[in-house]
Amino acid sequence: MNYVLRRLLMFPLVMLGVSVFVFVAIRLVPGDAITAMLGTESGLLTPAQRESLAAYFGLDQNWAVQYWRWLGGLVQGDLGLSVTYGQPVSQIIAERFPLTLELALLSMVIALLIGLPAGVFAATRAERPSDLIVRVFAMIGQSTPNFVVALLAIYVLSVGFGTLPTMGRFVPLTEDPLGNLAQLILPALALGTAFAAAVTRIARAAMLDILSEDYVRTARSKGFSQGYVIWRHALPNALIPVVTLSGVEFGYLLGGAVIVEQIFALPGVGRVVLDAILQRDYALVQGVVLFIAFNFLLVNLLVDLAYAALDPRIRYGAS
Amino acid sequence: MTLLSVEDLRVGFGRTGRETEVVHGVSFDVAAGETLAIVGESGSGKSVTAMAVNRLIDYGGGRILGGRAIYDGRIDVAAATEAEMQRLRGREIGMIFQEPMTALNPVLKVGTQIGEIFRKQHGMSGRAVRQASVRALDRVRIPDAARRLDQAPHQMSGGMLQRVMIAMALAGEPRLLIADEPTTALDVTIQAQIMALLAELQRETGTGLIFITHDIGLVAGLADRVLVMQGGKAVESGPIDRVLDRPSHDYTRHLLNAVPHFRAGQAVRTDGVRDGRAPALDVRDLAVRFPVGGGFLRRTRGEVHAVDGVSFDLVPGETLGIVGESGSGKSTTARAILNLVQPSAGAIDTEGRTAVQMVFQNPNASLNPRMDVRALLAEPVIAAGQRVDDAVVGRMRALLARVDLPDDLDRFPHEFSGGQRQRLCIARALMLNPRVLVLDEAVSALDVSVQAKVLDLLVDLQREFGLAYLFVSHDMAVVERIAHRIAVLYAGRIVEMGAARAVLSDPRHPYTRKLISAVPSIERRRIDYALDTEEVPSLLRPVGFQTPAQVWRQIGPDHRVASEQTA
Amino acid sequence: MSFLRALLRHSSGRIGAIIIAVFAVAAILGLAGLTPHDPLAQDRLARLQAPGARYWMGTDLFGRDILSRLMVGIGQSFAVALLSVGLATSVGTVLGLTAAWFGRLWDGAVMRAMDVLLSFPAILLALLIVAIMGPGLVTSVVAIAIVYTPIFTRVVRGPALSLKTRSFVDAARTFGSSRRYILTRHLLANLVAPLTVQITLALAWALLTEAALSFLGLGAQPPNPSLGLMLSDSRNLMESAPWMLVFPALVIMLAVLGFNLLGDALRDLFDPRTRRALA
Amino acid sequence: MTIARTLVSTIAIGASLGLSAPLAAQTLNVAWSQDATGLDPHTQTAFASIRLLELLYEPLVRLGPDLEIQPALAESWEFSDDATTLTFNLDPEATFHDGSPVTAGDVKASFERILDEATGASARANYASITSIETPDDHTVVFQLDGPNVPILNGMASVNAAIVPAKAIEAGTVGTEVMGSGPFTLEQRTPNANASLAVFEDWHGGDIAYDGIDISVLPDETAILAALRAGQADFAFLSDPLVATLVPRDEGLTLNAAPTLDYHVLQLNASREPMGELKVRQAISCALDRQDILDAALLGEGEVTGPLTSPAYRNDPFSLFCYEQDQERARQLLAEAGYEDGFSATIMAANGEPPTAAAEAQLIQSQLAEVGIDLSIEMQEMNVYVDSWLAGDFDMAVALNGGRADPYTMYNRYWTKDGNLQNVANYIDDTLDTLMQEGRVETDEEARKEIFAEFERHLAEMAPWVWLYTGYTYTAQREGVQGFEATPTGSLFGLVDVTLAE
Repeated sequence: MNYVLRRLLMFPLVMLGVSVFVFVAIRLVPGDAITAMLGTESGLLTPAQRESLAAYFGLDQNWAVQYWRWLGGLVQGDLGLSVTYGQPVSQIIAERFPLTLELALLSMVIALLIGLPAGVFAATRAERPSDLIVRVFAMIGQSTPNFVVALLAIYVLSVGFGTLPTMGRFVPLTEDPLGNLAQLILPALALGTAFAAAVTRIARAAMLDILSEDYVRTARSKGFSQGYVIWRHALPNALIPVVTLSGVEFGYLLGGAVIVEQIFALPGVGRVVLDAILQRDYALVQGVVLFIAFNFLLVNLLVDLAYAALDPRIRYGAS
Repeated sequence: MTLLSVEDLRVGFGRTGRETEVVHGVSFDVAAGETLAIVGESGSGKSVTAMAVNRLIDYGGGRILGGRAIYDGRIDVAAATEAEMQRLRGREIGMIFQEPMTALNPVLKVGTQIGEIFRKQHGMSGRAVRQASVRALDRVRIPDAARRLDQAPHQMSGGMLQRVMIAMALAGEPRLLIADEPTTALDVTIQAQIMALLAELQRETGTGLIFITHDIGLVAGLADRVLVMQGGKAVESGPIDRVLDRPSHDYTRHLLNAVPHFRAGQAVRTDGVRDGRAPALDVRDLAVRFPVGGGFLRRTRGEVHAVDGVSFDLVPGETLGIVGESGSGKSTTARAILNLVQPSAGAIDTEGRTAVQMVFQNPNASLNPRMDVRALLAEPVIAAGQRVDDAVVGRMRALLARVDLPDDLDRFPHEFSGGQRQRLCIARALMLNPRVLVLDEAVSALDVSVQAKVLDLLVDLQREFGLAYLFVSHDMAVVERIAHRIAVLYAGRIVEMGAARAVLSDPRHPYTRKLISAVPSIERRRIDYALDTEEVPSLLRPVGFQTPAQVWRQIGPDHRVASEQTA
Repeated sequence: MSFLRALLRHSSGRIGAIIIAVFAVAAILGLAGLTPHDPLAQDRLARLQAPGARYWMGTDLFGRDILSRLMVGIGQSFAVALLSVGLATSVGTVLGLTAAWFGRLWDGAVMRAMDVLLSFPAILLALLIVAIMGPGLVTSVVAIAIVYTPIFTRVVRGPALSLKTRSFVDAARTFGSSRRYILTRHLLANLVAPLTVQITLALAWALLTEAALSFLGLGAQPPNPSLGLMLSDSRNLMESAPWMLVFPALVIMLAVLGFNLLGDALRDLFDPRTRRALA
Repeated sequence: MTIARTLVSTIAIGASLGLSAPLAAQTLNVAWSQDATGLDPHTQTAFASIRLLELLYEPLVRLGPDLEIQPALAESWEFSDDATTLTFNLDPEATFHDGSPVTAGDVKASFERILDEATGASARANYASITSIETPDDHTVVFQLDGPNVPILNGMASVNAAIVPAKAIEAGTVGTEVMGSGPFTLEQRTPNANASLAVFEDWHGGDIAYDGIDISVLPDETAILAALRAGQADFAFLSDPLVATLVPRDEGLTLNAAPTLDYHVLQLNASREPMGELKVRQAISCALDRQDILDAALLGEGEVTGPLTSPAYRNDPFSLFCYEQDQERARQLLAEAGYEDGFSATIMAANGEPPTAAAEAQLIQSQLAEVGIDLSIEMQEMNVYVDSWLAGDFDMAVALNGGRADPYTMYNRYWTKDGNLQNVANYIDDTLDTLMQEGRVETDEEARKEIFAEFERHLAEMAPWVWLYTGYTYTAQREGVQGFEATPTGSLFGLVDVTLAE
């Protein structure tokens, strides 16, 4: 069967699994839902009030019924109401997610812009000093957690330059693109360092492999220059593992956003999810985690499609 | 006129200043329109020599250490700069590689890979490129060329890809063409087509051709001159007839005599005995069908009839050779007998589970690299539920001695050569005293001179233990050496079967004839191969499809052929 | 032994091995209580002291010795990483092997379940699990193990599928070898190399994840030292007490770097292509 | 008075500098680290909520910079001679944000809502002595009390006694829609991120010199400092002394530290053993070095204090029971209680609230370990912490509790028998209850001080909790922000008097 079609059909199936997992997981979190919902006021409830509340929120039903209802709402874009925010979860996501997405995408772009050329450069100079320097940097980059990069960056800025990254009030992209970029560039760098390093390493390794492939030799036998051989014959093949990596790494970026948003005080969805988990805001955790997983899966679907575009073997289903 | 003159060429690999020399001073000339064959086994330095001629060796970690290679009397390739080489490659010296499947860029369309030559080397653009590309494919007799341009390499068969490769090599209109084992990865009938094409194109263009091969029989029909290489040295060179008929060097003689060459039934074994003894293996109406998945909901779209009603028997001491090309179902038949694939229908009668053992094609892959000889030989014993006691160890040592391996049970597979590993596989298969050995391409992965020795060993063992062999191979020359009887498999069915001499010397089925005529032979020199682009028919059938029964015609006492059907 | 020698000849393998060895010694000393100072003892007279003769890496807000705390922190991080990766390896190997061997429904069920787990960014999944189990070291172990199990399942299943079609497995089947024999002697034994590489790299990731969790306050609980917690404690003090930031940051980087270097070296050594080049 | 002052000062500045009205809207950018947890003025207890709600809602009276009672919605007020009747005259100019006037009916409805148990109002106990509320006309409210109760006026000076529209109560929209009478209207709010306030042009309290406030919630106070430095915030509320002390390093920034009424305290749960043992509690009190904890956790930014934090009622803390660390005595007391080998307990603290909580917990842990008490720390998220706190579900808790100007208002919720947080304190003591009641009815200032000094002495000796110290509240501002006056309550209401330079 057609590869693309199969990926498209798998998508809702895995999503369904993800939704079940999230639903069950959050219900395993200790603590009564009503207490978590009402906080200080729950102590004043009579048993009758408690029951009626449970009925109102559908918590009196068994999990299957609750899940079915939640799923029903989900299909209509209704993710429920956040207790801590007193707002619909969908609205919170709509307000916060663009920032997280922008942060992740910006990190990705930075990582690819740094990593790809660095990796290709290193591969063409394999085992020479310039290759070694690139590899050392990539190795260190890959070994440094994003929060360490973030903290060190803040430290260097504050001690070395007597300033701090502009963290204050978040400026949305639509309001002031330059101001927005100025705010996000450092978080994106912190988030993207490890990714850039990984791209460098994988691009280098792929390029090295490919440069010894028969078809590169064939291209050389046609009398083409090194530049043309790399650009036209090797690079399209080297992009395939880089694209795969980008799909996987996008998840790390979304996850890393939880920490980086916290450090740089950015009002993205990463911070929401951390707070929501800590504060047992069921609907919010369910909604946000599902939404993040949805986006992660979506990006991986796009990666799969990009794959098909890059590699005709996948597009037409090689034997 | 001499196109290329190579003198005392030395090539090495490794770090500058500490190279290991692998080609030790080779000299040869190639004239325009002439074909030079470089013959040798793996490690002889023949490919390295070829790669040195257009300096692609530079990109494989190698370097020309000395000597000269004067191209066209004007430029020494050995001393040329990379920029100079880029002007030579493609335009002056074209190259065809061994594996068409890997030599073409998998992510670029065929048209792109041909077109770029016209674009870059001939400065064409736009429609002209496409028209030139279509003409290039037409020239190598690729049907429906315009459509093929938009295909990706993996959508084409190996034979087609090699034609594309040739079209690409010729697109730069080179005056010298280097073909490095261009047919080794291909079926024998396809090989014949490619050889024919090369010969014809060379006549048309007057190109000089360096043809590199391990099969001296293959070049008999093509080359003007031969250079035999061994261990990085040229041991003999001269005109083809002189070298083939009056070899002066021992190694050349060895290649010509000890190595199996196809002799159309004249080299068959004569020790066959088929005197009504009870068969050690009896296969009746064997069928193997693979469902072709519908994908998501796994609805079966159809079935591939990989093996379709195959019947034969095998008596002790006898070898049945099953020959056929890729996709003919010969390996599936072998695997079905060992129950490695589930037969869909038919009966297989043997004398118990351990009575049939198998030797696989690739000795590297059929020995677990993490087990030593003792563990490897013990495995069948353990699997049979027996204890590995002194008697078993004794048998291990005896078998090792019998297959000419050192008496060391603690070695690991990587410490053996390819031929030794295959001997180890044979010893392992014999651990349980089987009646039948199924040998699936058992010598195909070995160097030609090693092949001969393993074949000799197999014959000896067969005599000693009264073994029955089911010898599955695509190589007619090898089968001729070992088989008493031959079954020709085509599209999942036996189309012709009988005594080896009868089938090989007097093939009756059209496919058998085509197959045998395609086999290269030392006897056949400078003959024209017929061009033929027919491909194997699809074996995909609707679910439940019953292939009509075959109608057999008896030709001789032990020789029968299936009638042509139009199914 | 010859393998170890080869590893030490490999440049990044040598550096990685040295780093890990040094850290392992520090970790063992830390866990055994053999630190220069009591990692929990508060020296009231030496709060926020810069690195010096008595406190080599300075002290924190409470006058606790940062070096001692780092040693215990490394010990805990290493313990969490080893346990969680061990767990993930065992479970992942069993799942991957059986999925590859039995195929069909079981394979589908296992791999879809892994797909679901892989649909969550690792940190997010770990956070969810911590929320369920409550913060602490045991939770960190379980959370990290669950996060990395799908990766090991995939790492095992892929090669196992290809090993399954190798001739030596076919050969074993023709002998009638038992399923267990084939799974352990033929499949598992040949997965040792990719698994070793993966385990080493996973240890690096596990260290990172553990540090991230404790950075968010979800790992080891105060006053227990943990690398992430020490870093997060340094945030508001980095201008006045930079050593509180620099040393834990360096330790995390170096530890992860060590495992990464080791993993790279192992991959090179196990890869037949590079092994030839190295020989 | 406030109106006049604000009006005069505004006019004066405008006139003296000859400024025309600024063309561009002037917005004050404010940053703080904790966001309000809800918008119902009656139920919110968190400082973060109060801070925001005080700008949106108004009580009848409010406390000035020196904790003196100032008019808010009430122009004037009067106790009957026997202190059992309290009459308020409402400001006739006062309107809600929708323009409808604030009437006596709204006041009555608001207090009835506060007194309704179902509301769960946090300060309900403060008003328990109200027996009836009369509304002779639209602008007069008369509270009948069940006995003399002077502190009730102080108790009403809190946004927890804010007046909300009667119709909002009927509609049940209190807490979801902001409809107050305060100086600002809530234009937009994203919880835990930001909020925009606009000046309520018709505010009866006077004019405000700028147009609105943009609030950024930056959970990391380092980020707030960064925002100040970068000019993204003009004014900030800080609670972490580690950060606050960095402010003066920048030339353009000013730090204001004001001593606060709020007290850092180690709460012991006397309903759990062995904290039920007096000697154990006393031992804990003796084992702690309060100044040392203050020095480490707050970098010394604060003062060791007894239970009473209001300037008028403060006493020398070191006259109280065991305020000097005495480990020997602590061990002896433990031994007497039968715990010579110490014991184990858990200590609960909230993440980031106050920011010093984790540090305090670790310091207390370390100091108690020296006398053999083995504490394990449970760090909890704020709302989880509050749940456990309200339920009295802890062994020990590190807390930063709110202070009030009047000791009775401050402590009757914990230390009277019907205090509504009695189950948090979990300690019942007849002496404390009696002293509280005496203090409530006493109208003579000196006599009240005597009573509460005795109350404080007894409380410290019984040690149901171990009082530690008060910190400072910090506000920081950029050059050009002028006129803010801090109060010990940590209120930001003073923002109404702020002027901005161009």
